[in-house]
Amino acid sequence: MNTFPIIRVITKVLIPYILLFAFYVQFHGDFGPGGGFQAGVIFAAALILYGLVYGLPALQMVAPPRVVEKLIALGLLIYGGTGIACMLLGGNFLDYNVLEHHFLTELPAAIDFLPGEGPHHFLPEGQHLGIFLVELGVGITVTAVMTMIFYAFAGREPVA
Amino acid sequence: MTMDQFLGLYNYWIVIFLMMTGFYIVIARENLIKTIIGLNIFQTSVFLLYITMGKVTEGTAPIIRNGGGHHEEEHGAAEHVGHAALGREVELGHSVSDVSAIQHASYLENTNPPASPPLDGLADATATSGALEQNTHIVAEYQGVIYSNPLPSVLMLTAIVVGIATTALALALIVRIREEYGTIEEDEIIELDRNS
Amino acid sequence: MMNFIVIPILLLLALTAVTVARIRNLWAAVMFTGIYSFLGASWMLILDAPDVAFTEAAVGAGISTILMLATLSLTPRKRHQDGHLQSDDFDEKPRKKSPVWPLLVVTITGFALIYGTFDMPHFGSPEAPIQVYPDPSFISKSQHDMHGLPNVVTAVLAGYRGYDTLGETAVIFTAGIAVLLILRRAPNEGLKHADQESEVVAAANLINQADENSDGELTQEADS
Amino acid sequence: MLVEHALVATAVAILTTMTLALIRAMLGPTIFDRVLALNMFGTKTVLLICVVGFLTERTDFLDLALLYSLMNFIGMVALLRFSQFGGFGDSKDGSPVKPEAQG
Repeated sequence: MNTFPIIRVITKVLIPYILLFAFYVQFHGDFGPGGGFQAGVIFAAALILYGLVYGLPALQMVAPPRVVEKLIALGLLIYGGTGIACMLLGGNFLDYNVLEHHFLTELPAAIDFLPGEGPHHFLPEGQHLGIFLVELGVGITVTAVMTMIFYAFAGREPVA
Repeated sequence: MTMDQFLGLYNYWIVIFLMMTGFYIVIARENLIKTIIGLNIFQTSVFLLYITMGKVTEGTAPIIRNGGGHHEEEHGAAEHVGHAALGREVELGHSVSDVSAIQHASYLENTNPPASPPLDGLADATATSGALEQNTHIVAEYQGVIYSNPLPSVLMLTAIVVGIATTALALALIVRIREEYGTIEEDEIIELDRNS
Repeated sequence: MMNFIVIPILLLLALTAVTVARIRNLWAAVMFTGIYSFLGASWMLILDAPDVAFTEAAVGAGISTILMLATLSLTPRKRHQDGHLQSDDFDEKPRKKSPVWPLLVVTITGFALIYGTFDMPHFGSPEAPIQVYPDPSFISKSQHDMHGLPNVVTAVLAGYRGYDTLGETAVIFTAGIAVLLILRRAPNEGLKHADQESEVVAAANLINQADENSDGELTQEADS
Repeated sequence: MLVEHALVATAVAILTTMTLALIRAMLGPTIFDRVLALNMFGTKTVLLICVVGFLTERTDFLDLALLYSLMNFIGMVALLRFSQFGGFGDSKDGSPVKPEAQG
């Protein structure tokens, strides 16, 4: 695609915004439309766009397959790990209620430098924290799976 | 066939038409990629069928309008959100100024007098849902706003992503078939199998 | 009022679906599948399912199109010697058998389904079973349980149905692994064929690379 | 009420344009007709989403319009790249493996 400067420039300008949008969808998914699935797909789409325009080797330098294939498992692990953590804290599997008042929200007043009524003002807890973690896991898995599938297809040598 | 029936059912008919188009592609076409495309169309029409069933007249999307993660409200006012404002039998069709007179019947059999719900965004929904006066006791309603059913959305959300994953798997198999047989036409593949 | 918007969208959807069924060029069929996804997602938005519309637009019009095109580039009818591809390399083979039987099957099935819809609750009816069971107050309940999380879809997806979503994530994980297992190794590596036959294939491939003549026929002979 | 009527009229006009674009995409003799028609169709979908958002008074769904335009762009790049180079694979230096005949 070296002969198409307009597409190259536009892509380069656009990709940060697509990634930002993916993060927005991921972390704002509890409040508006969106969530882990959608964010993962959008994030992967941004990576794939980079691969389409700048070539597969360039993309594989940004997101090495060796790393991405580990992320596939990591996402599922975060999801399952949230459930296990809930069990360790005394609840049932994926019972987020036990995540209420976790250690970050119980910070002593001495290091409570954030405005508002303490750090808990900003930190998710309970159901919010559980859903946040679970969606994060889903997002990571979906991103990694979609990217790896693109690698598998685009990296395939055509046969006669 | 009455007009009422047509207006009530034409959504389903279009969905069935789309479904049958996908079905036709699957059974009539011999190109494997085309078959997958037909399967995708079929799949999407099933999503549409589910989503159609979840819609309520005059309802809005199941994302709470005045929500937004107000933390103080959660902790300070969780009680009244949880108990007082859970009215199900709301006499809609009142004018906006009558909102405080809306009669709440808490599903928790809580006989406390209702705290007045936030007024923003209540106005238009209350005004537009007059048509539902007889039926309001059963729809999913919260703070005077009617919401469509979120359950079909949830089911279809996961189904879409699983669908793309399985589609990718099918496409990978097609690539392998092309490499082994040299064709992706079903009849040629069967022919090659028969001759081997 | 909304019908003025919904009915044209539905007609466009039907038109696109029929076009996909009729068109022989697979490139164009993939393109129309993207259009179909966009239209379907627009309708989902009107039907109060913005989350699903979000997913459908991202998946159907973005990733799905790219994957189909990637598959298409690996499966042309035949690859010419100099590597050039013509646009008709991605056409379906002209069909010989008549479409009467499939049409008949599809029509009968379709009418059976339409007959079934006469018993269905009308569109948007608040008395439909889906609106009554389970207890429709669960939107309010979720507001209570989730401390005011506005998106009920997310609440149900990750909260109430957390096990289900874990399963779905596992399905995606498994599908991804399966695709990698299928496509990662080189085309002729690890075949379970008789050794001689695969050697013949390899030899034919070597000849093809040197030979200027039609390679497709040679490979096919070697395969069969 | 007047605003609502105006929005519905806008939506109907957009849908008419979408229909015309779809017909062009169906008839389109060359690839470029189809690609242009598809691009226009995607843009009109974005507009339709905005109009529907205002009509149903859920303007927080304008996120969706953003997503649609992004996906339209990505899909368009993929389609054009495919029609130009016939594949997504690349050689090491980043240049396409197979130049494609025009058509």
